[in-house]
Amino acid sequence: MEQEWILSIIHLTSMAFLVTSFALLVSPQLFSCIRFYAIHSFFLAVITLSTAFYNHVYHLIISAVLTLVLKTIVIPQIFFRMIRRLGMRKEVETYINIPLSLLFSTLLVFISFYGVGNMKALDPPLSKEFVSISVSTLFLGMFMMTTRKKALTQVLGLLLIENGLFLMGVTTTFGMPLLVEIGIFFDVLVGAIIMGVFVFKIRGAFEGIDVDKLTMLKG
Amino acid sequence: MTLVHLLSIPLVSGFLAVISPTKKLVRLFFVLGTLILAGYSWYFVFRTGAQTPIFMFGENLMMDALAAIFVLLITTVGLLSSLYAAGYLFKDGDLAIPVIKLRRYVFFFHLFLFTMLLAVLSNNLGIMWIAIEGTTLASAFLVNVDDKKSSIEAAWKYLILCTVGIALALFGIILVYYSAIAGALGEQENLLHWSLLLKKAKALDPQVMKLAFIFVLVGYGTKAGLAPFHSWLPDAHSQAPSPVSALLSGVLLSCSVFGIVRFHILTRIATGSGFSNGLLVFFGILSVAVACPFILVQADYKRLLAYSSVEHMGLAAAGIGFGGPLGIYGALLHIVNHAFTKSLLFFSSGHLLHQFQTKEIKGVRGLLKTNPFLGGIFFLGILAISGLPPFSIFVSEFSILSGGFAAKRFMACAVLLFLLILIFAGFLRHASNMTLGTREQEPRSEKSLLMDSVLGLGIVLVFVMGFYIPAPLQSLLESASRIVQGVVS
Amino acid sequence: MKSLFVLQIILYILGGVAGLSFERNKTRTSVLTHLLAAAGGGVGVLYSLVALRGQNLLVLNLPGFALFGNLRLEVDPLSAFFIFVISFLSIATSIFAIGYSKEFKEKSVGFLGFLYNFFILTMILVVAVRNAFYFLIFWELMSLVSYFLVVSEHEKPEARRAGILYLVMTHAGTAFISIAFLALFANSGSFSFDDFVKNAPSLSSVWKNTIFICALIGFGTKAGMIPLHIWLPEAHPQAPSHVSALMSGVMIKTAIYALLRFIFNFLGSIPSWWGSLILVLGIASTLLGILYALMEHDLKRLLAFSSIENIGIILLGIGAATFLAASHHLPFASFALIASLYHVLNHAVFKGLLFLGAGSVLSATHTRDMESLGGLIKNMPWTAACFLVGSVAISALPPLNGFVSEWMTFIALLSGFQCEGLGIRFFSPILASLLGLAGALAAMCFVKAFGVTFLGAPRSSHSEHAQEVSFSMKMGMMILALSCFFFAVAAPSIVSRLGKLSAALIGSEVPSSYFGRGSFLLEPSGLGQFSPWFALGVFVAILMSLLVLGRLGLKERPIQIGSTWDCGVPNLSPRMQYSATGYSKPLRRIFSFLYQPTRRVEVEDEGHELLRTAQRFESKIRPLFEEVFYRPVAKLVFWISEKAKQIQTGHIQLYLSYIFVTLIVLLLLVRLT
Amino acid sequence: MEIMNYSRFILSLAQVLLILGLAPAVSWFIKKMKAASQNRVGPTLLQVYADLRKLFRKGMVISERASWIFHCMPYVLFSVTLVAASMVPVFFEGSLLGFMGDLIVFVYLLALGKFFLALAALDTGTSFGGMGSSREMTLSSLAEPALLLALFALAYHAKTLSLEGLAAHFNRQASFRILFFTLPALGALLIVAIAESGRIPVDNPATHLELTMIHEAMILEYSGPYLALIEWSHEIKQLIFLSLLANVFFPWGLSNAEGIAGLLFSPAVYLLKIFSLAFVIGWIEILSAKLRLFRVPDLLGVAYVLAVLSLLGQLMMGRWM
Repeated sequence: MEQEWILSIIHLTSMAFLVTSFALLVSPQLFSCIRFYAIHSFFLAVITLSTAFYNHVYHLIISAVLTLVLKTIVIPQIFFRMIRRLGMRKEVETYINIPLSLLFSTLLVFISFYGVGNMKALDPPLSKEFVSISVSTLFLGMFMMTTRKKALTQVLGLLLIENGLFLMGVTTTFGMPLLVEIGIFFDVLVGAIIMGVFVFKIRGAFEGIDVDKLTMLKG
Repeated sequence: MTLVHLLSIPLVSGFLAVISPTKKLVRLFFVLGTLILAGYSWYFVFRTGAQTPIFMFGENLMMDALAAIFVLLITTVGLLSSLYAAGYLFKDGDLAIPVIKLRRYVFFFHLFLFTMLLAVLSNNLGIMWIAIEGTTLASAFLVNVDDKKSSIEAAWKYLILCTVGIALALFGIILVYYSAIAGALGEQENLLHWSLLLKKAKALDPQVMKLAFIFVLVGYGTKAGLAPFHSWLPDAHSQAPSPVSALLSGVLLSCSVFGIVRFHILTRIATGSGFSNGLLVFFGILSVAVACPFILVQADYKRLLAYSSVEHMGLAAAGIGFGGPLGIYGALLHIVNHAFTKSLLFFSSGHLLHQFQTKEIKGVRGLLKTNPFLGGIFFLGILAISGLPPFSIFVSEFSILSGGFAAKRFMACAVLLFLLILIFAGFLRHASNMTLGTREQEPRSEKSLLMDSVLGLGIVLVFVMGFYIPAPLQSLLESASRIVQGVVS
Repeated sequence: MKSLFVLQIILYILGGVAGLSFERNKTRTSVLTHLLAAAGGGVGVLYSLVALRGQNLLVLNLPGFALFGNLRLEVDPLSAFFIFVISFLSIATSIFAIGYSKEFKEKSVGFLGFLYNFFILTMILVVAVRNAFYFLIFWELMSLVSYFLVVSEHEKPEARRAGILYLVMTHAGTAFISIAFLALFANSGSFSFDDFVKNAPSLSSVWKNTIFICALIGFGTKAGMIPLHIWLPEAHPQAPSHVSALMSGVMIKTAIYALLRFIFNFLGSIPSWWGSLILVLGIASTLLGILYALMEHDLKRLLAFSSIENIGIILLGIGAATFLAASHHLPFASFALIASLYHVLNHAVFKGLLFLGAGSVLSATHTRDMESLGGLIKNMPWTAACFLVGSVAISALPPLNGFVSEWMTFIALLSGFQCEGLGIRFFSPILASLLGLAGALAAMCFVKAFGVTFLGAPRSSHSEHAQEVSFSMKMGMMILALSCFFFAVAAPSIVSRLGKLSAALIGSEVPSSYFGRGSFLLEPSGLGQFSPWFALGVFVAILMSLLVLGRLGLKERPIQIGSTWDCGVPNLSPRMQYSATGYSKPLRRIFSFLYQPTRRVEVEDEGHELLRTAQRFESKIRPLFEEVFYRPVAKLVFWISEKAKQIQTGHIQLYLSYIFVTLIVLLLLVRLT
Repeated sequence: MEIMNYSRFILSLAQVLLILGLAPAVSWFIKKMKAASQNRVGPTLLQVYADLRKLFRKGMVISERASWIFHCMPYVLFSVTLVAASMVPVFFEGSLLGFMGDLIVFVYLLALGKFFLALAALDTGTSFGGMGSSREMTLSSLAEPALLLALFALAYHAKTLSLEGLAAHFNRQASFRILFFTLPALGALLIVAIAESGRIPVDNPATHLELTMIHEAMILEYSGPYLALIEWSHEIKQLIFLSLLANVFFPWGLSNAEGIAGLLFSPAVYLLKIFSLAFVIGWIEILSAKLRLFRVPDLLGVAYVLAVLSLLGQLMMGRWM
């Protein structure tokens, strides 16, 4: 009975998860982008937690908590502060406009569903759409990175990819061995920080963080 | 506890360097650490012979022959690079680098060594992934020691692209893990252990493994600089200080190839088909093909060398893909030879940069007249890297090609040969423009015995390996190639 | 035997080391290293003569890379023959080099000596080695060392360009050679030549043809076969003259050696179209080579082009041998093979001689441009005499050795009469007549070369004040000049002793009925006859008696020395002589479809064309192969590269999308398979 | 047998002497014809010999630029011509040095003479010499393939390359059946013979006009005995070619050593043949004008084509014969 509940919650959140990544992709404001990211990670945490309870792998709770702390609070906060410190313009510059990017991203989602959707071996104990969802999150993240101009939005895209991976890990294999989990979290954190450092360096050197300016090295 | 010692040495010396007050001390720990590391690794590997895998930490760490080769590679090139850097970065006078930066440099250098060692020594695929990600983060700072615009840009691209790639690799690893679970290999804890997976590889689901291999190939391939994921490589390698470039292109790329190889072995056994071989050959040849035009028409000699790294990683990948004793032996030998030759060349490029104050090829003329020692070594190095006998690269290239013929991949070999000719032409053109001929004004140069001796050592290595491979190394290579062929010993 | 072989190698190594060691005293260094090289040559001649007879062939088996098998050196008759040629020529060039090295004041004589010794060594090893892998190593080493010799004067941009062209071309050739070898490896599973021979029958005909084509391209490049010859006239003149002598004389012959191994040893039974193909390429090289040589007025470039011609003649012999062997006329085939081999030897001798002569001229006048030479015969009688001998020999005129081997090639071609099939019966005499044309053109070419360089009046102060070269250089040339006579007179007896060789390759010796009384006598087989020693004897006898008569007869005749007849125009200046360019003018007109010559005339006058102060005339020919094939290809490659470099724009988003797209494609690929 | 060889030797020696003696007469005959065609009287037969004798008696003027090449050229030229002369059968099958070499050797011996002639022309360093030598070498090298191919075509039928063999072979042939291929070969050889002996329409032996002369230009610097030797060997060469033509294409009455009747008969026949050929050449010389230098290659090309035809003819007939 209660298992049913949890399962439906999981499904619901996973949908919300996907939708949020769309939102993240199309939101015109940098702040809203980051907020969406926070929400995205929040959903992730929820899924993790419920998975933990659903099939009693309690070490997932730790990673759920970590997700909640790191991704929905710490990293967004870092970004907010960074934006204020950089005092940069708030809207997201993209190469292709919103409708078009929506079109593309739906296509990507389709591809991911088509690509890995009905693979015989891939029917995890939970439910098979998770693989496709995480793959599509992956794609959306990369799509974001390729179409956005600002260094910061690229970092966001990267984090989006990270979330996708994490979802995959949680839902198909109930998480890696703990050691690995911790390591990965650590890496994500350090990575985010280092990138932050470099964002500052870039601003220092190139006044502004448009990646377009970083095209001196070619050929 | 030997592996632990091995891993702890760089950490300790890095830490010592950070806390040491004076430049002299920093330099001391810098060189001493790598020296001890290299000495210890050689002693350790050749005492054990590394024929049978050595496990540690509940099988999380493992050193088999394959890993041993890479350990030796990392520590040796690390030693050379640190020796060179001790002369190159720690110079006094007008363009002396502040000690803060040096401290930072030394720390990250040793951290970098540590992560690479961890990467090749870890039996747990997850830990390997973490370590490789770690190499990116550590070396990002090495790439930009001087906060110049260009080096920041290079570092940024390096960081972003490699992190993305690595993320994809993680996805692959998760898939492998999943298929291990799905294959019901039982005990949960060490399902990521390569040695275990190898034993149970038949039980892994082929479809999933294919998917996993794709992600890993793209992911680690990005780090290994296989085309078309190589685009960060020329920037990073040309912007990093020469000793670092040597380390990046000699060893780091090889480590990521190592990662791919581990997965390739699993995939081949699991799918029981040449799926991964085909992909490896394809991307190998693609890398050579992509590198070719950039080598033919190139204005910057460090980028030239960087692109040749792309080419050689491609060759190694192709060799692995060809398979068979010749192909794989050739590929492994090629990785070793390339590491030494390429670091030699990057060192001499450091000399060039220091003497001519430009990375432009047309800024360097008549080197043989002005500085016969450097000119000679640079020219020979170029000939060596473009695969001319009696230098070592020729041997490995030839054995890769014969591996290809043995595997009946004739077209692939023909294409490779054709591309190699073009690349050779490009290299020869640049080399003869730079070294031969006359030069009007004298370049600035003060002798540094340390750096010169490193160059001398390098060229001797490259030359000797051309016709003699020491017996222990030989046996290492053979057992390693047996591992890659999937012959479980 | 074996010890002699090892001794030779050691001598060369010692020579090389000696070159590097004494940097102090240039003359002592050059004497030492070159004498050691000469000694090595002597040793080589000794044991190769024994090994030629085929008994106790010596073998050296050294450990090598585990995967590629042992480094096995073996001297069978074929190798012995080539070792003989290399060693013999190298004796002369080494002696010559002792004096010639005085040229290189500023350059380090020692380093050149080092390279020189190793150059010879690598050539010896190439023809002795019996394992594909090591063959390729030595082959590439040979190219590399000779490359360093070519760029030894690298201050000159043309030397650098020539070096690049040379090394790239030969490396490309090596790629084809490697394909051929690797294919043999794929068939036999081993790199040793013996296994190639063993598994030859199991080759499928497709592979056989592929291997043959690859080998032909690869070795043809090294041999300077048209249309793969373009590096040769650039590279050979740039090297020091004694090295050019070796390059033209023997290095390009190592390719012939390897080609013979492939055709007759590695590939089993032979289809006859190989023979036809080689014949076609041979005749093309012969004619075009000499036609281009005629247009040169740079002495060493002229010689280089004529090397192409001679390679063509050699190829004609090989082609005939291949064809005849394919149609099972083994005696004729072996005769044809011997003919080509004998031309290998003779060409080494007289081309070496000519390059040494050119070297003497260069060192005496410091110019290679014939337009500013002339009249050297007065100041440099020895050099002139030797060069004359060389010219007569290379123009294939009796009674010197060049004619003997060309005659043999004629016979080889004409023995196509014996084959059935209209094609060969028709084309063999046609080819023979074209060979005749080439011979005549060669005669013209060398009349020009000798006449313009040594005869008439000096065209510049350089040549006016030239001095005869030093003793050692004269020695070097004399050795070769005399051997031009020797190899002519002794030809039949030498050739009749090469039976083992042809037996090893073709499977049949040359019938002893072909030789009699020290002369060729192919009457029984319905072909020609020639007795070199008798020809020389009669000719010399008559000439001598005439000379004596003449001296006697002219004693009381009044002989007055006057100025050359000048049509009444006072003071005839040397510049009124026929120039080298002028000499070949008629051919330039007649073969204009090939040369496509362009001329530029500059006239300087003071307002009126009658008040002409100066007139400059310049005539160029169009290097066909370069402009029609090589340059466009090079342009295309660079154009493509420029375009291809667009993928690295510097936009990180683009780079990301590469990864992205590849991933998606691979994903779909897995899905669809 | 011993006697036989002995007589052979005598006869062949006699042939050589005959050629030496007859050579000037032939060119006299042609001169005479031309003279007659121009209503001149022309020289008497003895005149040519007298000229030679006079030249041999005279002194010489030699350029100060001349080297030893200049001096020994006439001897070399004469001796190679002599050797070549002693290789062709004249009025009987054998020849003095026939065993020494085949037709290739024969052709190349003549080429040797030409080589030195051309060198000596360059030796005195005049523009004339250079011009002559350049033109001579050009034309003769273009004549070479035609000459060789024509001879090869005959050799293909005779199955031998030796001149003796050729003569003997065609002597034995009933010569009408083979006309179809000997005629083109004859044409080719005739053209080559004209070119080699420097006659109109290729070269004009009589002229001393700079722009047209070839052979004369080369020997412009020579005088006295040297000139005599050169002229003489030139005439000998011409006669050699004629007798080659005669004996290969009209091989009647070529005697073999036995049979005295033949020996008496054959020289007469030989003379007849030679002078009739000389008549043909003279006739051509009368009728035609000298070609421009750059038209001559076309003529030689015609010769080559004729040779090819004769070869082709044999192959074709060989099919059904």
